[in-house]
Amino acid sequence: MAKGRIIIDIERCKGCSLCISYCPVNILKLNETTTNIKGYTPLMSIDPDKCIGCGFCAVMCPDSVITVERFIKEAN
Amino acid sequence: MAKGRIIIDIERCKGCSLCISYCPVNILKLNETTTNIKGYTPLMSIDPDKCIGCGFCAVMCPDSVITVERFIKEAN
Amino acid sequence: MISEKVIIAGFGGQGVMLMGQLLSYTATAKDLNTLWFPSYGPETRGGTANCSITISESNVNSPVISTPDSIIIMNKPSLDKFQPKLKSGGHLFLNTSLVKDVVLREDVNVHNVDANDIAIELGNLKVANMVMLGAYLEVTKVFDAESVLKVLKKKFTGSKASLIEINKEALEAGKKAVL
Amino acid sequence: MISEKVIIAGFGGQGVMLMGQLLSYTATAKDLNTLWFPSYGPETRGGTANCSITISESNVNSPVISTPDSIIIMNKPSLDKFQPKLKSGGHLFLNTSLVKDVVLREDVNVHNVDANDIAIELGNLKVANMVMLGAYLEVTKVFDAESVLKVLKKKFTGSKASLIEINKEALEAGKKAVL
Amino acid sequence: MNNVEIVYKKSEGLTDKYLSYCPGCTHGIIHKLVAETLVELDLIDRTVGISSVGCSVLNYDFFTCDMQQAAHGRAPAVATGIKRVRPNSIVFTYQGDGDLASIGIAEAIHAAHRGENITIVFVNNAIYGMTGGQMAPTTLIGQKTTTSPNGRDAKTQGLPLKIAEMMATIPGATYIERVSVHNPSHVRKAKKALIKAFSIQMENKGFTLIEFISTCPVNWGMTPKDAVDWAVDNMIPYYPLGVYKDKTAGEEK
Amino acid sequence: MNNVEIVYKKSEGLTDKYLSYCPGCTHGIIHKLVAETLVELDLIDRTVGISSVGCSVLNYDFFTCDMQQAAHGRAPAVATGIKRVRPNSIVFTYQGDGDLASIGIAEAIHAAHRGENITIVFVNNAIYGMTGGQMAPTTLIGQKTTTSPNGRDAKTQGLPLKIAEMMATIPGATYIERVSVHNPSHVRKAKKALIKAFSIQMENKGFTLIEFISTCPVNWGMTPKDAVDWAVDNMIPYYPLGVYKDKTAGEEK
Amino acid sequence: MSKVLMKGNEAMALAAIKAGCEAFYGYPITPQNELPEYLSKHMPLYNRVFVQAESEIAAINMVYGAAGAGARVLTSSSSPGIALKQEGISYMAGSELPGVIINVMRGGPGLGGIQPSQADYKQITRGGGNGDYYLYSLAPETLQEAVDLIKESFDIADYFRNPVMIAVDGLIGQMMEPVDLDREVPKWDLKPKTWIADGNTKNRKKNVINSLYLDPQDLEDHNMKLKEKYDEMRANHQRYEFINMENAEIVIIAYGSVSRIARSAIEILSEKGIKCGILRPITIFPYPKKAFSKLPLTVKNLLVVEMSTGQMLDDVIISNERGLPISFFGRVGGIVPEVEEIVEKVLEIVGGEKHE
Amino acid sequence: MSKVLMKGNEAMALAAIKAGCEAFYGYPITPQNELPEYLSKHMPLYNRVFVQAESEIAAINMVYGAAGAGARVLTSSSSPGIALKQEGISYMAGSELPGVIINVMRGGPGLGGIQPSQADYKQITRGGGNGDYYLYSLAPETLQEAVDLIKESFDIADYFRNPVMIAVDGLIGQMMEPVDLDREVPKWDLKPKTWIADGNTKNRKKNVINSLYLDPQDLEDHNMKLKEKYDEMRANHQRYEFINMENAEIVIIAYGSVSRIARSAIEILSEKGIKCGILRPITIFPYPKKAFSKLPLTVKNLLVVEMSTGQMLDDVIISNERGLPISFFGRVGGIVPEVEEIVEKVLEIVGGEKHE
Ligand SMILES: Cc1ncc(C[n+]2csc(CCOP(=O)(O)OP(=O)(O)O)c2C)c(N)n1
Ligand SMILES: Cc1ncc(C[n+]2csc(CCOP(=O)(O)OP(=O)(O)O)c2C)c(N)n1
Ligand code: SF4
Ligand code: SF4
Ligand code: SF4
Ligand code: SF4
Ligand code: SF4
Ligand code: SF4
Ligand SMILES: [Mg+2]
Ligand SMILES: [Mg+2]
Repeated sequence: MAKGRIIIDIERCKGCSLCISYCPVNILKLNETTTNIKGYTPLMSIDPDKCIGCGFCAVMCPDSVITVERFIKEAN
Repeated sequence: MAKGRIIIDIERCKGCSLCISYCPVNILKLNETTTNIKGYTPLMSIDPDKCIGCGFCAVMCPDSVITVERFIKEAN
Repeated sequence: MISEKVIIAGFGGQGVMLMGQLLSYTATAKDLNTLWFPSYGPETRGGTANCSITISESNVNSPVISTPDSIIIMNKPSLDKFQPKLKSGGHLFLNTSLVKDVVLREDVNVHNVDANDIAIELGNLKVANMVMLGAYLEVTKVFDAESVLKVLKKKFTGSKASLIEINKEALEAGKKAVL
Repeated sequence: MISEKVIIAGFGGQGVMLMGQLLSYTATAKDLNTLWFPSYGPETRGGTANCSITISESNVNSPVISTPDSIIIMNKPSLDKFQPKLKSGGHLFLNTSLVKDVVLREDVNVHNVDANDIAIELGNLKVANMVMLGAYLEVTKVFDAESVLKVLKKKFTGSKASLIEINKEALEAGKKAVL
Repeated sequence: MNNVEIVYKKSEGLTDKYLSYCPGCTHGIIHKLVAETLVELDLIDRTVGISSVGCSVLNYDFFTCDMQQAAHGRAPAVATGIKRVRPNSIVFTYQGDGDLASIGIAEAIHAAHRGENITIVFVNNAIYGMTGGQMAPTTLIGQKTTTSPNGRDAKTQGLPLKIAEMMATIPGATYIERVSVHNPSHVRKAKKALIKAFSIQMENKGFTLIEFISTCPVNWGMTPKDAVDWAVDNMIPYYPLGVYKDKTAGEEK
Repeated sequence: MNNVEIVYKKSEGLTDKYLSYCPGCTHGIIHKLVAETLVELDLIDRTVGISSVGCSVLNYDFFTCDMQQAAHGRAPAVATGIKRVRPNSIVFTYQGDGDLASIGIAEAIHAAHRGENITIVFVNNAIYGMTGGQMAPTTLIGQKTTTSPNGRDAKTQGLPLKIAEMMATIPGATYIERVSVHNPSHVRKAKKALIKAFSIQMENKGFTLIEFISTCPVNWGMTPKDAVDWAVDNMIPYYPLGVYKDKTAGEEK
Repeated sequence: MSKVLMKGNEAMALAAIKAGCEAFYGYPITPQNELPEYLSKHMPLYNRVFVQAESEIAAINMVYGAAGAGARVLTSSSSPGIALKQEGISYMAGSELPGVIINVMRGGPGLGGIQPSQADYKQITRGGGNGDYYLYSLAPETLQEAVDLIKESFDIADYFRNPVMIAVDGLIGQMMEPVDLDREVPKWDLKPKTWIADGNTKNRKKNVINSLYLDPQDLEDHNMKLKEKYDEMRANHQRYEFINMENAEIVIIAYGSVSRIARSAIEILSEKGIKCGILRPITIFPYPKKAFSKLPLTVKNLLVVEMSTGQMLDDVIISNERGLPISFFGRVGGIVPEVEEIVEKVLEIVGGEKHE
Repeated sequence: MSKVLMKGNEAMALAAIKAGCEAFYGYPITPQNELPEYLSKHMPLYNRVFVQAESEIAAINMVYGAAGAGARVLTSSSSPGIALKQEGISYMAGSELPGVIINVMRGGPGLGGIQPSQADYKQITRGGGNGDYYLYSLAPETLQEAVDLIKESFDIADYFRNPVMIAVDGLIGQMMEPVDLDREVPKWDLKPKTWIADGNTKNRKKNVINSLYLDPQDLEDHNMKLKEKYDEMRANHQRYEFINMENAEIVIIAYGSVSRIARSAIEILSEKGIKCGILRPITIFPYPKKAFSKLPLTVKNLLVVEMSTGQMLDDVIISNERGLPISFFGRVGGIVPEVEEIVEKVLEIVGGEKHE
């Protein structure tokens, strides 16, 4: 099960692919099936369950497209 | 007897006294009895015979006032 | 007497400038008067861009085109901007791969071309502009595609020479799209 | 009605500017209108310098003096420059320590003052200007030396206060020189 | 379900405007760091930033603090003007390498010389991005640009200037560091440098400059990732990362 | 009688015009050295010198070579303009510290940056002489000037710039040395530095700058000799003499 | 308060302090050095800012910054230094920032000379920088007027949100005259500066100071807004003085120190029975065009006198709607016209010997 | 030779090479970047000099240096960059150095915008720098004319020993048109440059390039010498074109790209039966004043059209000795006037609806 998840603000994404290279679990790619309002092909996750919530993608995204959440196991 | 001599271009002299401090034999002073065309009190030598022709005065004069000659003893 | 005023508009990167320049180069090769003028939107990057091309046997005066004879529209914002200016009875070439579900004027000739789709089919999205150009040439007959291709061959030398073939195909495909 | 236009001229360093300023300060203290204007020669250093002082009960207009009522001349080049401008019947104060064997106009009042010599005698060459000023005041009666001295006292404070005495003596000596 | 912890989200120091930069340009990463730093140090509502002339000229729209747009190269003078009359405000400039290292080198040097209590965010991408890719003083030897079409030639165009190294010789400067944003760990280091710089300013300790190695995918003619790699392989060797001056560490005699 | 040998006379590189400097100002000594160097290297009839704005502005009348007067601070740009179109001519600038270190620092840095094959004669007298003694970037801490009436204060006016040190960090520069003319032996050393600099230029080896510690008796309010002593006691400790960069000696990796 | 004798440059400096000038940024240049020198000593006493910038360009950009942060701010220079400030001045006008700039003019072009001149008239009134903008430009003739106008100029700058230029020649900078520094000057009705970007956004939205408008329509709108301001200056803020104008047959048009020389000249002319008036522009932008329609009908000739080769002539020709013959007399390069020269020129004209 | 299609900036660059330009010094700025970019590639091929300077100020001072050394030299920039060059330009004029400066104008003031504009008319024609000087200023309307004038401008600069300004708007810089680069242009009668200071004094006395004259009389003499030059330009070197002037009832005055738009407008007007001529200034300094006296007597109205808020109006008013009513139409900030707008404005005037 996923340790975290990413939320992609699709309209901000410029489809630059930079984030993709930094995902340690390689679950990111551009969604070639769509374009956003600015004409860019935006990011998607191909396997959200694998996300470890490391935040690398978000840190490297120049356009602050990605929000990253990490799931915290409840104490009991 | 003098080992050298200095020739002072009086009209160029600004009476700054700089040269005076560098003469190793202390034979330079300003000639308070006269002023040159620019209104300055020019340099004079008080004891030309003592001049060793070292050139220090001339080297330090900012206004190229002084020509220095050194006497060369003839070989015979 | 040839006298054509066309505006080509789209996103930066869609090759609208090159399309226009090709027209002007071809005009020059044919010893016609011509003027190409670019205009970039207020955004530094990724904004809209357009160019105006005048081709004429007499002198070209105003570099700005208030009432184009034709417009080639590569994206939605460009349609909004230039459709109102098109002269009544003029030609509107629309990249319907990107511009869908829009209201179009009734007093102009609309030519729909799925330029992006056709280009992707040809193997390179980048030649969508040439698809549009092919359609434009076919309809307006300003030049034949041959003349444009000749210019293209002169411009695309060295490493770019390999691109001539696909550009040729794109011109052809555009032509067919409006047949 | 007081209306005096005087030009003071000499080498840079002879204190001609201060002399002129003292006159203007004194005028201001007496609530008169006055204007002091300096002019430096084209040379950066050691060239000639002069100032024009106008003192008047009415408004002072032109800051430049074309026809001075008096001129105070500290060196030869200044004589050459300003003697021709002096108004007929005006006063020419000449520092004869430095300016000798010169041709002087016949239609003006010449006052010879061996200012440098007198100053050296007083113990400080620098007060030659005050000697000239003393002579000027004595002849023209523009102000009495007392008023000038009062201003001087106000200006010379701190370390300079010790100089007041010799300046006073210089003014006196200048006065005597033209008695 | 699990609770969630926010690992990353867009900084409150940034407005909602879309950045005007080309896709994948690291100007955007540097913007985030500046914004985050100002928010974390609780400075955002007492800061005025100076937008300079370059691709970042429009960033007066991107930061949520007050902004003033400066003439090409003059941002440090503008910052000086502001800081001297509003010493309690935090003042930073954001300048490209054309802006700072070329036309504006005098203003940068003299702000440091006077020890102005400001922070310069210096973005070195080895090119004039905004005007379409001309040679900058920081363009590397052999690098092709629109005004060095055969690659920069040392003979006619000289050797690239090293700004951090040069600024570090200025007695008035307090803190000078060169950082890079080519991977998450360097992004973290870069942010540390910014926090240090703005903290120094908060404490009125003087002039700080952080040089960022940045990319220009469009004018370098590369994908964003290739550009980052090119920066690592080519720029960092010539422009080594590190602290070049730190008066606060007592390194300065 | 004895034969005579001329130990010293006015250089043929100087015209007969009286120098416009104040009595005892060491600008005059530096002029002599430049003139002598050009004559000794047989360069005087292929040289163009650039007069800058400062007390030395009139020196277009003093040297016997071609001269061009440059706007304040821009002499290195003017020199660049000339040298690029007349690469066989020898080109030097003569600049004060206000001219070079303040308004003209960008032009000096970028001439070095491009590796222009010119020589800069830089006269540091810690003050703006020509305009009546205002503070320069090189004015020492505590030094009184007409715009630092209570003595230069590090807090508001910063710490003096060290030009030779700063220029030495520029990869494009070939030779940088700081010299002084406070006594005959240092005058000799200073001339050696000039000979080295102009020789490098003759050999097309690039940018050279010689910084001279100089005096301004008038605005420092001292006799010429006291001024020289003040320079030795106060300036040289802050501005140490020596070679700061010498690419020709293979010191540069 | 009683009058004090002060050097022009120092009196202008003190006037700025009295006007509440919070900061000065400048760079040395003759013949205005006493102004920054005075401020370097006195600004700190009032806890105000004095910075000697590294250049004129840095200075004007510091002014731009401080003005953007809401401060009352001054710079001063002389002709070549003002030339260097042109981009910065254009920025200030474009960003609608107030600020006062004093130009103590010297002879040009290039390095020129250091003696008094009015050779920057066009640089000042026509905008030496890029774009459509103007500076409200005041040209005092006495130290008293210089002091009064400088005190008012900070208000004017704030009122219009536009730089104000004080154009004086080297004479005014260098002369000493008794001057009353505490004379009342008009106060302008100023709105609070809500637009400043000083960093303090605790209680307001962020502000931006900017002159960039990438969208042409935005830039045109902005230009039209600026134009309204200049039109308002032209319509309602021209200043001039008529001297001896009643029944004048000839009118000298002169500003700054030159008008003082003209004052002396008309005294002599009056002795000779010639009625000569003076039209003295106080604002050189906006040019006092209105004055020309108020010239008495007795006026038959205009004589422009300047310390330039005739830079004000354009404005006189444009304003001269009555089509009066215009003559010119100018001295340049630091030479100040003499009273007698002006008298002679007038005599030449009224004697009908030569009309231009 | 046959015509080639080139971008304006590149064609201008190539024209300079054809004119024998030996060196270019410049700094990047939109919308003229293609000009230095072209030269960076092509100057070395001809063994000529291309230097990207660190700033506009450095660039103009390099030009000053190279011109002093006797080279034919060029710089180019756009509005804010030209503002920065003012001191240097004043130096060139003061030192009587030739050189060609291209200003590809954009909207202002301040940073303004990057679209075409004519907002630097006053900066160009009135001298943005200090002192009494002017630039011979040419304003071509087509690429062909730009190329021809640039080729000639190097001669003109050498002839007058004065900088020449080529004033084009961003349209001309950015557009492509077919152009013949080898058309003959007038050759000026040039004297050998005996005054240069290039360092080579083997066979001549030393030369000095300088604009400093500390003695006011020397500086006045120098100014008078310069003035003669400008008077000569005014007297004998005005250039303009009359278009469709025969029996014109209204005349549009417009230069550069705007005159092309006016050309389209008068075609439409002629269809409507309105006789509209165009007076197209080719030199904007000296202003073609002479043209106004040659306007046919049928002309009843003048309409000035500019891409500025009306900067040329001063010159038109001064030149309009016949006192014809003058109207104005301008777009600014990068907006180019449209043909229809001009047509409408003319109709409004000849319809008598509104006179200014
Ligand atoms: C006075 C002036 N000169 C030139 C320009 C043109 N200009 C705009 S941006 C720029 C270069 C910016 O390069 P850099 O500072 O490296 O920023 P980047 O775009 O690379 O981030 C230039 C030269 C200008 N706007 N103003
Ligand atoms: C653009 C410009 N700004 C200012 C000046 C005034 N100015 C003349 S000389 C000088 C300072 C010179 O000082 P420095 O270079 O140290 O030379 P020094 O006189 O000390 O030898 C200044 C600021 C000027 N002529 N031009
Ligand atoms: S948070 Fe980490 S694991 Fe998840 S998508 Fe981003 S980079 Fe991949
Ligand atoms: S999410 Fe960001 S980094 Fe990833 S492709 Fe989109 S813009 Fe680029
Ligand atoms: S040459 Fe030497 S010894 Fe002779 S006067 Fe000069 S310093 Fe003295
Ligand atoms: S000779 Fe030279 S150093 Fe000696 S006093 Fe005269 S000017 Fe000064
Ligand atoms: S041009 Fe280069 S630096 Fe500018 S936004 Fe694009 S990629 Fe970034
Ligand atoms: S002012 Fe100073 S530097 Fe200038 S000549 Fe005089 S002493 Fe020398
Ligand atoms: Mg860059
Ligand atoms: Mg100095």
